[in-house]
Amino acid sequence: MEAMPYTASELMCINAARLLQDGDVVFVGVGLPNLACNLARRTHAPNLQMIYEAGVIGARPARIPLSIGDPTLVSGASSVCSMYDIFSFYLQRGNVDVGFLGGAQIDRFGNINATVIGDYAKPKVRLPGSGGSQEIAAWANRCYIITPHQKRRFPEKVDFCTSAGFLGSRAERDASGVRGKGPLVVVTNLGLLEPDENGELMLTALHAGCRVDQVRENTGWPIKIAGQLRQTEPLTERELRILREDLDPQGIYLKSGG
Amino acid sequence: MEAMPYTASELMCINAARLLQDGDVVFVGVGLPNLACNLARRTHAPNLQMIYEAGVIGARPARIPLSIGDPTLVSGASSVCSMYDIFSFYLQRGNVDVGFLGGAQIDRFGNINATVIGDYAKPKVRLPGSGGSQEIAAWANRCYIITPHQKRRFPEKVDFCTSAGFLGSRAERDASGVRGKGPLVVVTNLGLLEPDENGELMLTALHAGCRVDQVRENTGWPIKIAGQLRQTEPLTERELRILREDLDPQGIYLKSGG
Amino acid sequence: MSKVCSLKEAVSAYVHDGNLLYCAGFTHLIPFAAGHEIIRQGRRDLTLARATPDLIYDQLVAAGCAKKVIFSYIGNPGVGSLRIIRSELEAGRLEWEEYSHFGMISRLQAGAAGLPFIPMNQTAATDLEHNNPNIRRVTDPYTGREVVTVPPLNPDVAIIHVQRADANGNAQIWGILGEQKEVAFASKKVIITTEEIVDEGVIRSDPNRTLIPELIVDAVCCVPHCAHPSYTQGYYDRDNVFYLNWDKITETQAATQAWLDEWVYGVKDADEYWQKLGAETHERLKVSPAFASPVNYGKY
Amino acid sequence: MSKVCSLKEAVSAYVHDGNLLYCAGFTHLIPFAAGHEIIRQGRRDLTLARATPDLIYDQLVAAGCAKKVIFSYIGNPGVGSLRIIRSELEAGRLEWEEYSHFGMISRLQAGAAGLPFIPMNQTAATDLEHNNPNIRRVTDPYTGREVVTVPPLNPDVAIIHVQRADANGNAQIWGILGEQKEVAFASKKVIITTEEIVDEGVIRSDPNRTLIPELIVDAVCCVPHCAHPSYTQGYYDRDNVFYLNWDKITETQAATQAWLDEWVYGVKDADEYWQKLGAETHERLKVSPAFASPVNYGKY
Repeated sequence: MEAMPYTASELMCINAARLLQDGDVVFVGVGLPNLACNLARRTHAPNLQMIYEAGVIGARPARIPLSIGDPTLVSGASSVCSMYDIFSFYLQRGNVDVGFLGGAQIDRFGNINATVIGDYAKPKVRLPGSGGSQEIAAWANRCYIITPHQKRRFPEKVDFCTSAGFLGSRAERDASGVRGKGPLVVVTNLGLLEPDENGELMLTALHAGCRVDQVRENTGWPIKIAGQLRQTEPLTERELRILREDLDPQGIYLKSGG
Repeated sequence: MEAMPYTASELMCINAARLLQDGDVVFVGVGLPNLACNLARRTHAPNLQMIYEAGVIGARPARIPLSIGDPTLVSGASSVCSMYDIFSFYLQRGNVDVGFLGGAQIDRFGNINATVIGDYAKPKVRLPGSGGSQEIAAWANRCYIITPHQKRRFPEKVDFCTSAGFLGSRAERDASGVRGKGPLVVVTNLGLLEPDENGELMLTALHAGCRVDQVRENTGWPIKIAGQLRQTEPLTERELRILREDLDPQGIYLKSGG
Repeated sequence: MSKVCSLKEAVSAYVHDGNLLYCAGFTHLIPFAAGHEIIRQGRRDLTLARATPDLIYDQLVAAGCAKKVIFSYIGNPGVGSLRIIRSELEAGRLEWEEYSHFGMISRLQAGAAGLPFIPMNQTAATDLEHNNPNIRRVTDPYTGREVVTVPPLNPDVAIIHVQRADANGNAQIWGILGEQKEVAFASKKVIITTEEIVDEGVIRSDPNRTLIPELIVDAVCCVPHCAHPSYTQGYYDRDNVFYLNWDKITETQAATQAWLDEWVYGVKDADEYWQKLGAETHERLKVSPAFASPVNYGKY
Repeated sequence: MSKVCSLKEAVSAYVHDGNLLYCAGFTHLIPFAAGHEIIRQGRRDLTLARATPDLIYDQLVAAGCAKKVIFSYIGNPGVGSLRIIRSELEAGRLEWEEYSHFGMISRLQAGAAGLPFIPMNQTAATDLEHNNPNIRRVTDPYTGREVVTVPPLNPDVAIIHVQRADANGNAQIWGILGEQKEVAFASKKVIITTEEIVDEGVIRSDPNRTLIPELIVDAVCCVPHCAHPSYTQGYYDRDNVFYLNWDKITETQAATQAWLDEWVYGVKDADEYWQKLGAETHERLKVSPAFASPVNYGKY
């Protein structure tokens, strides 16, 4: 991807921003999701409501927060409440439209592992754990996942299911009775994956310059390719300018290749 | 009681105030309990903490509140919280030492009826209902009842158990597992009733000038008289002066005979 | 997105015949003007839920708007009984459903939290439980002991009065909080009445004070003195005289009807009602200021 | 009744070997100075509970104070992993008990409310539930569906940093509230550290701002800058540089030990630590003021 005039992080961030609708209530994490939300607010979704698991609602951060509890999230926010309230009155109650998720592993059915590589009781690699993601994955109306496309990140089945995608099939998630629709799009540096009618992640779009064989090579199961494979819209200068000049001028999150 | 230099309300109020200990956290109702608590604060219990079911903690009312949600309770209070918090974090959690209760009927075992006279489904007299008293009676460490001594108010058994005293016996309350010790004293205009070892209310003290036969006549069951029947301490001038001059100068609550 | 409209418009759009209505507030901030507007618009068959029905529901029942009350304490706070509701209940003309205060607000807490029930510790007083099939039990999976449960309460529409709100519906309350937050999150539609509509900069200068966020609010109505004869902390006092008077007014049906004719049907809106109260009452309910100590959030 | 004492005295009196400790705060108001004092006093076998262990518990584990952690997210917020805790877990030298954030704070909510459990809706992700016997289920008595439950968490001692408190322990917080209120009510002993001890008139001018009431507080310690490298809203900024540095420091045991020697064992108290940070850091963490809009409670 060296030839591209943008980084993988910029590519993913802009494609994630486009998934947001004006008026959406988004449960935001730091890093790329935060940038994506702020970008959407400054482009097509001026009425986006950003809420944070720390209990901040309607945040308008004046600087890029390094932590999910940065004081800039509070100054100028419309409301602050306790963590119990944010998880119960907002998320569990169904007041959150969109959740962003990430993890060390995403499997064929969109299940996420952010807990452990290897055996839970004797961890080979101990990851941070759920934080808020177990509930976000279940109860936000729509979930989006942002992750670099690498084979180790896309196993056939997660070592540990921290957050539910479609479990073993869409029918299985439906039967569980959780309120959210599950992971609707996985944004990677190669393209977009979306669940098919059975809940299995399928390649539905490629970014400009990316190829199906790259996706196949970097996915841990024989991935289905949509019959009508789309190409994502090219990044616009305006989107890139807002990201680079206004939102992350030091390139804290955008300089990385993802 | 016409000859006495004080009203029945003053008598009950001062005797109730004396039951409070310095540092007690009291769940206060309006009327006589409110006066009793403020009297105790100005005499032997300066560190009394008054909390109100409306969610007010550490109130220092500058005037006599007519309602349990009077704004004077808030101005100068140390904390205000929601009703859910006051009932769960304070009362259910065990942070309340004393609750004051009243009702249309108090029976042989200290059970209280504030709900209905007659059949619940077809009420003869519909009373206000529990409010906070069902939980106060169960979870405050100690409960005190203030009520005029009249036969219709002291039936053998309540028509409806709004708030638990000792149910059918002290053993029955213990078995129910509720945390509070139950009604420890009933203050009437004739004397004090306290539960015996079985939880049955027994006359343990008479006010000056009151007689056992008055108590018998005005109680709906053959009431036991304590072997060592005490006489309550005479009201002091200081107590009466604080009540009349500082706390209820208009005599809103004190003028009544109870 | 501004949600500002008149109270008349809000009631017309969001309060329908047969609705489960919750006018919030525990003694403080009771939205009387909204109750009067509902009476003027002639709503019928409402189910009126409130921990303490207070005079506002006594008036709605007197005007024939209600078929049922859900409550935990039916008294005229500090005075005695609510004569209208009490007599309708005793006459068997009004349905009811009853809880303790904690049961009632636990229903709201469950409704606000999206939970199918909330547990409460036992109180040993079981007569209400035996008379209300909504009060049930589950076994605690840790100790094996039983706890008492109530199901969520999710009103069709909540009306909540506040000190100040912005045009989008971010609403701030101080003083007694009662069950306002829980009611707002539990309800399907939320009407905010407010003493003042302020610039969003005022709200955003103190986000911890915002009890109700715009994202659950449907209408914002600027209604000064909405709470009379209840009160708004810092704005005007409680009209205890009226609470005492209501007890007398409701001694007869004729007097009650005359009061409704004069003070509800006979006025156009909350402004006219307040003006009609007159200068003496205005003066009596005035409050001198006492400001909160400053709080610095910092520019980050 | 004044509960003012030094942090040294409070830790000595209330934090004992083997205790279940909860240092509150979600990114905001983390009481680092209290953690350092616990290290200096050489406590052992502590169980450290926190939704996000953050650097404060990484430091306590590095100093050998802990035998177990209870958590819902073990990361260095915004940076990556907590190297010390992670390596101790991977080496099997540290016990642990794990929840989601909501599970963790629901345990505190149950502990604060005196309830034997709190229900949560299902999430369909059951691996944690299968690995933690504290996570159980009950059947909702209304719908017959199962909900997930957690038991109460009741720490032996909580340490909570606040912006201002009076000598009796009435404590006010603004900015991110995290789980401070729930931890305070859930715990057996509560130590308040505060940026300032103010006259009770300041607190009582704004009772809605008081998150923690004196009646559950055991000690009040005036500890300015207690939260560094975390922050106190309106008082000083978060030291992101230190959060990034910690990731490097903890790459080796030697560097970690050297840091503890210099910054914890090598200083007497929080004042000396803050002075040692130096003028440049003080300047970098300074915040210009932004005050909340005035609020009138009224003189009643």
